[in-house]
Amino acid sequence: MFKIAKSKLPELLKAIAAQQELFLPVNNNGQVNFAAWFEGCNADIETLKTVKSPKDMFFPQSETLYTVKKEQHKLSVEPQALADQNFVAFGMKACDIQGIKVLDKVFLAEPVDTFYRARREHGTIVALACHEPEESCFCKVFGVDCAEPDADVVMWNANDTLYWKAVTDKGTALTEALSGVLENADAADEKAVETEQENIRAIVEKLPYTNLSLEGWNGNVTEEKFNSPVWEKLYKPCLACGTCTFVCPTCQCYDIKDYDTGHGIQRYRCWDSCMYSDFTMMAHGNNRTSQMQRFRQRFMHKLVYFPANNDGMYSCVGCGRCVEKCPSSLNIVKVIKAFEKEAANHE
Amino acid sequence: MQRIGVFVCHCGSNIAATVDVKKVVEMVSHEPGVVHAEDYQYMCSEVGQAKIIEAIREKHLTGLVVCSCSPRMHETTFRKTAERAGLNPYMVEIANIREHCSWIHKNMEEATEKAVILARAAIAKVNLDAPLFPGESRVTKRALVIGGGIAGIQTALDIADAGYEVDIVEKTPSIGGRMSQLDKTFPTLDCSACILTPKMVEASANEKIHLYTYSEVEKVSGFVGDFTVDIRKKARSVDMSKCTGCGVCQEKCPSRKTPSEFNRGLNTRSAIYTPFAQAIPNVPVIDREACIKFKTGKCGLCQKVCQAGAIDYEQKDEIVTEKYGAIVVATGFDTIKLDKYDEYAYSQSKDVITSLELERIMNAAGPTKGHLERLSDGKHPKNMVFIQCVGSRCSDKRGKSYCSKICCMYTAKHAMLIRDKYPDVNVTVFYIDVRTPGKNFDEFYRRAVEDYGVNYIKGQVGKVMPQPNGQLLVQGVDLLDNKQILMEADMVVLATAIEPNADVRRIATMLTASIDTNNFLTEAHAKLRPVESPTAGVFLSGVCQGPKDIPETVAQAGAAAVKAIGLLAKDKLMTNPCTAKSDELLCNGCSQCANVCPYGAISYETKLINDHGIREDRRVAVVNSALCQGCGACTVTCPSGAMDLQGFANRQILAEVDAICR
Amino acid sequence: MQEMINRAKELLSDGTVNRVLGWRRGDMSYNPEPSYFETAEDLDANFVYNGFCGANLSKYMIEGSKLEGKTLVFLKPCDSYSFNQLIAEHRVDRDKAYIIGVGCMGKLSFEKIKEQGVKGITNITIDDANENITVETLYGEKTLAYKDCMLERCHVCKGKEHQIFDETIGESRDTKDADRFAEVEKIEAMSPEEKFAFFQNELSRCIRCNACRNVCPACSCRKCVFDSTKFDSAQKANVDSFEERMFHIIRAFHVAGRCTDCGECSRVCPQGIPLHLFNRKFIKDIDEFYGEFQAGVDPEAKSPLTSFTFNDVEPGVTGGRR
Amino acid sequence: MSISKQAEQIREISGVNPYKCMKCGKCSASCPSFNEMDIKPHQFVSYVLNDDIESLVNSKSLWKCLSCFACIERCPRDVKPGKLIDAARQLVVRQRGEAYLTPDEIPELLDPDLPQQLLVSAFRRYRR
Amino acid sequence: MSITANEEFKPKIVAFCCNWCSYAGADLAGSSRLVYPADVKIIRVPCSCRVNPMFILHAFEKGADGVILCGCHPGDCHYSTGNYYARRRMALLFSMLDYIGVEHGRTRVEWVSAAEGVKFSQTMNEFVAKITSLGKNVRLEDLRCRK
Repeated sequence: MFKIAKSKLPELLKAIAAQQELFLPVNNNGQVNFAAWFEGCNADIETLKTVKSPKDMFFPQSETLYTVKKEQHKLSVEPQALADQNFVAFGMKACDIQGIKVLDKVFLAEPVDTFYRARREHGTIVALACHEPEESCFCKVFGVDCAEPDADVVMWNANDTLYWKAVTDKGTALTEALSGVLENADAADEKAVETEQENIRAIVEKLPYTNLSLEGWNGNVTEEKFNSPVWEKLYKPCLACGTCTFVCPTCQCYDIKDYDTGHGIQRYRCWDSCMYSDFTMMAHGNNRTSQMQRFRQRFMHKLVYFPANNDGMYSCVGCGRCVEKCPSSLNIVKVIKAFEKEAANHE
Repeated sequence: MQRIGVFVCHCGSNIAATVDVKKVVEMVSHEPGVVHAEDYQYMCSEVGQAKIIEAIREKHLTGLVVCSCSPRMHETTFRKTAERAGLNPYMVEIANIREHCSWIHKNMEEATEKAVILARAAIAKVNLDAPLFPGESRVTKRALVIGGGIAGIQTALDIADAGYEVDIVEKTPSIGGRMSQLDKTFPTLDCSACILTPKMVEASANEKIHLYTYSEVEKVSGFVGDFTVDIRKKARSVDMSKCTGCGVCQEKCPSRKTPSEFNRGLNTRSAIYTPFAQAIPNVPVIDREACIKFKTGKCGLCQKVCQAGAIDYEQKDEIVTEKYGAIVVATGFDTIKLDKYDEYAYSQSKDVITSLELERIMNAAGPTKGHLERLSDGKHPKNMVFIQCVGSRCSDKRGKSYCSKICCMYTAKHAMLIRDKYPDVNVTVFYIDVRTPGKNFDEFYRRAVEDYGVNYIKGQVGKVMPQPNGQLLVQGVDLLDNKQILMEADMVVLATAIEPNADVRRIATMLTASIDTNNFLTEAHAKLRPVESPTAGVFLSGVCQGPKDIPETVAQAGAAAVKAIGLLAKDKLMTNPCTAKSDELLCNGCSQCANVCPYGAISYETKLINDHGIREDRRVAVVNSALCQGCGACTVTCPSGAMDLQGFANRQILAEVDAICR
Repeated sequence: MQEMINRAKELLSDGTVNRVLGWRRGDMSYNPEPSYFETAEDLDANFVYNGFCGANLSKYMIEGSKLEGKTLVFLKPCDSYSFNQLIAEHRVDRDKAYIIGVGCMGKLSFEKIKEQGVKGITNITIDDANENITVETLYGEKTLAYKDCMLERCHVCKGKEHQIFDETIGESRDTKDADRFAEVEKIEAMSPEEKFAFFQNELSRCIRCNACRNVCPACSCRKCVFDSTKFDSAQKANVDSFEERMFHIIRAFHVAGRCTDCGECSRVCPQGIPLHLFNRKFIKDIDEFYGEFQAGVDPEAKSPLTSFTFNDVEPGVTGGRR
Repeated sequence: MSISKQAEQIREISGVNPYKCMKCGKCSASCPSFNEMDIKPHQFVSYVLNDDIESLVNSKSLWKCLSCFACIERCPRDVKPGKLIDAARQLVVRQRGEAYLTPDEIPELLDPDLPQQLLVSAFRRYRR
Repeated sequence: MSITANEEFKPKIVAFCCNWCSYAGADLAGSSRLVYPADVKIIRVPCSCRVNPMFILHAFEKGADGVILCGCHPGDCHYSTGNYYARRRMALLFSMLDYIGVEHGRTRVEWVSAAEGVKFSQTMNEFVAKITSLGKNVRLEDLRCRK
């Protein structure tokens, strides 16, 4: 294990950036999002949650798939080059990493999404344990341990020190390349990390949503949940915006569009939201017509369809972004609780 | 995808000298949708058009682009060419490579490149063109004239003369209007009644003209050629079919304290009354506000004295619904209220009067039987002061910003008449400018000065101060002399500004005709369509459109009649198909488009809409293509993009932009 | 709040209204949600009205107007402007609404609270005088001044007069302590380069989630032009910086003269973009060019973009000012 | 045509657009001090337009205007000659370097020739 | 692609002209052989009020360097009131473009009557000169449209 004084963070970042491209949480006018590092950027590892999840380092909000060029009568297709540069995703949290695992299930399953795979292969994830979990967090519900993220490198932020532990080969390689800035850790540091982990886990136990129950969502419940009258009451405040989907670390739906550049066509894909009225509006035209159906889709997907197809893995990771960001204060927790209450009323 | 043919014209050397037409043909042949491209010396010639027709037939073209002169020149020509070959004429677009290209550029390379780009833009537009078809609507051969003054009467007479039925709706009990209140008319000093009364009689006698007096327009629906109008016939309380107009009822009526509208409140009338002796119809009405029978239930004297048994207290308002092809507005004017002009002491002294009141005083049938006398004490005045521009040409909030146009002339008339009849009266006129454009007008004004000795002073009156002795002290300025003047007067006459009749707002709203900030009805074009309202089928006659004197009013009344006749003469109206169209699925029903439509072409319907499975009643905009002129104001106001303009659709214009920018 | 519940129950039970549109207690102190109530029990148990009820319920009345019978809707003073504007646009049915104007002490911003270093909130209590709020957290307790936690819009409040209501309940407090156009003026004073950099930076965070649009009572289109194919404008991603600019300019333009400056766009933006700066620029321009105009005061008034005078300013002559 | 700084100042202080004048003379017709003035109210506008501020500030009229506002009230074109003359007075006062007097400074500055009306006018102008 | 110093900058300019006045004014400029640069391309619209702010932004997106809108003089609109609405819309739009930092002068409105061929040509000459001095539009273009 290694460590570095937090005051030396800029040096550490500079050293990483000298090796590879570096993405990390950057504060722009009070809002923290993952962004490319640059000299003098306002790096912020203290803010627990970035506004957007870090998924767009692997699955960007929009990316070009190929370009068609036109000259006189001739058309030529230029494929888009895959990512071929190594990069570091610095400061990802346990829940977000779980989010990437959800995306892996989608994009790395056959047929493999080569754009995504290229980014996954070239990315090294340096995780940061959650020093001070917040009230909207409920990662434990989905089996995530935010004191011990599953990444190439894990860091703990305690005692004005960043403790650094390489976990995988990629992580070790990165660590070796940083030997100039990282100090070796000793037994006392190991102890400090254990204490930090205990502290974190103790706080997690106290979080208001930690004991949220997923009972009733596993097993063959598709029909029952789909036809429940609860949706009709629940969806009413929904504004049909895409905030929840765009801040979510696991939402993976995208749309494919063409852009006329005047000298050809650029085909690109961009995140889509199941909350939008034109979601899955394809040639047949028979997409979901009501907001209730669209609302239901999002939660059915996360809690029923996805686990049914992926060995029980929920596609919610409990990051709590939707809890904080929904303009009408709707969120997955309210959905789960509403069904719990409904079940209780029935008994 | 369309099958487009591109035809590049040389226009002799007009185009070909600066644009390499062969190169244009070569370049555009690669454009999407283009299946045919050729050039020719003169595309508009018989041979050129034959080439187009041949290509349409042989290559099964669905769209044409002609690169030639301005569409203002030959768009119609080529549309007709297309039609002859069986192609919808609206599938033709013109790329203007002459006026906008070859004629203004010298460098051949540059001009050719631009011509290609202009052609591409036209091709991009044709690609999104859709066939358009002009609509048809029928015409009801009957006209409505709102207002029974000289303007309305003249319009009705002219329309009737052409053989069409015409109805006049007049609010007051008699037709005649403002002109019937005048004593003499300038510049020839005919007696107003002598020239108006025959016209009134003619109107009432004409079998094509139907008079609705004491009536008001209640509701208007429909559009050009096919208006439906509800007319409220107010209860007259006198049976028009029985009344002989003997006038006994008016003599016997005990309620005589109501100020006479006709005499501008200078004297009173009975509760049952005809406004004036020559009224048409000569049938009185009962003013139910003033009538003792209606107020207390007792009296009924008129019924007792009426030998014809025409008095009917039970009569009720009646709504008549009629259909019209054209509507002429002739609502006329009134003088403004003077409550904001206290410096002239109008409200303080009976001897400060408006010019219209002076007309009544001078008139033999007026409150003083035509004798010039002070209303306060009945004395004959020695000194009279006329003040011009009272409330006219005022850009402040008190008055009107416009010139009322008639005051200079009628003041000269008044001054002249007074000096003529009463040479002992000194007449002074304070003026800012004397405006006399009109045939024999300036001569008329000069006669007042030169032959009749009227004292014209360039300057204004600042204040009129009533004195305890009943005199009026007038403080004014003589700008040419640069002196302030203080003079005593026995009477002061104010040339009060005129304004459109108060009802015009309500009527304009019903007709969806626009009015300006001064409440004058707006004409379709200030210069070229001065008697038409922008709302199709609505025409303007008289002062409702702007200040006018009698000859101008009569001329405009005739012009409005001709326009109405022109419309009524048609059996069917063909409409321009380049009109706005609303997509029901996108429309919010928010009414913003209707707010900017100058033609009142947009209305709203509540309709059952099936929006991808959601069925609900929605308020949606409907464009009446008979009224829409295709300006496109609504399309930009519509936030959802529901409203689009056929022939100039959003996507077409964007495609042109793309073609130019790429 | 109790008065509101009591009145709502009365109106429900006497059949005046079929349902109540208000705010439902959330599972955190700070997240009540807009909601319908149909029973007295539900109202007693779950109705809430406090500083966190910032959501403007006017827009919900578009759907509410389609329901059977009347809906009791609670409108804050600023919401009532929106309701009036929606009446002007025929998007809500006045006869379908029973409006109770509720008092407003200024509304709170969760973001502003967090900005003051608060983490792990477990409970928030607001004192009776609405002077302070006490935040209990996993990491200790903190007392914050109510004023410091208010939404931006409350600092430039248009006033606490309801523009439309059937009755009113509760008291209000004047919260205006800043000039509505100060921020706009600050930007106007920048050089073009600075202006460009400012908006480039702000809009670079836009994720095109459409929350601003969907919450906006003026953006009441059934289908937005940016969702339809009518203009070749169907876009939904931040592909290139142009699209966000296009979206926000056109959105502001479409609501110009109709925007009541309710501030919901800025409240809901997950990326904290001060979107009101666009709308307020248009409001300021309209005031300066065409005379003061406040949308939502008079449903009969003609909006500045659907009217004109003969002597309006010429485009561009006002531009280029620093 | 470029106008002098003084003329521009007068326009700025008075807020009057002299081009709006239609030369009707109603101001002079209303003026109670007309006979005492060398430059008449309706001429004020011409002096400003012709950029002859010198004559205006040296005129008797400057000190004869009562600021009774009759011309301002009655002017049909919103030209308000009274405001022009008031602005000319401001110019003079400012040139003397006494632009911002407090009321208690006034007594010792009082000039026996100074018309009371000027004081009244000044107070009116600055009463806010 | 960057503009090198010796490569002459040829601006792309879109001119929206109303059918009744300005388009006819442009025709008159043509028939009077009044020269203006070929960089100006005219799009015919029925009335200035047909021009949606989206068209203008779209033109910039696709790489236009300047956009000018010409209509009938206020008071002379063929449809009576169209240009009054256009005037308000454009006043607000241009002010907003200024506000977000687009160089002042990239957009312009000019009222040109059918008789003002000279004015049309002068306006276009001026506008092209202005845009040339401002250089390429980089603040409002979509980068994908660059070649």
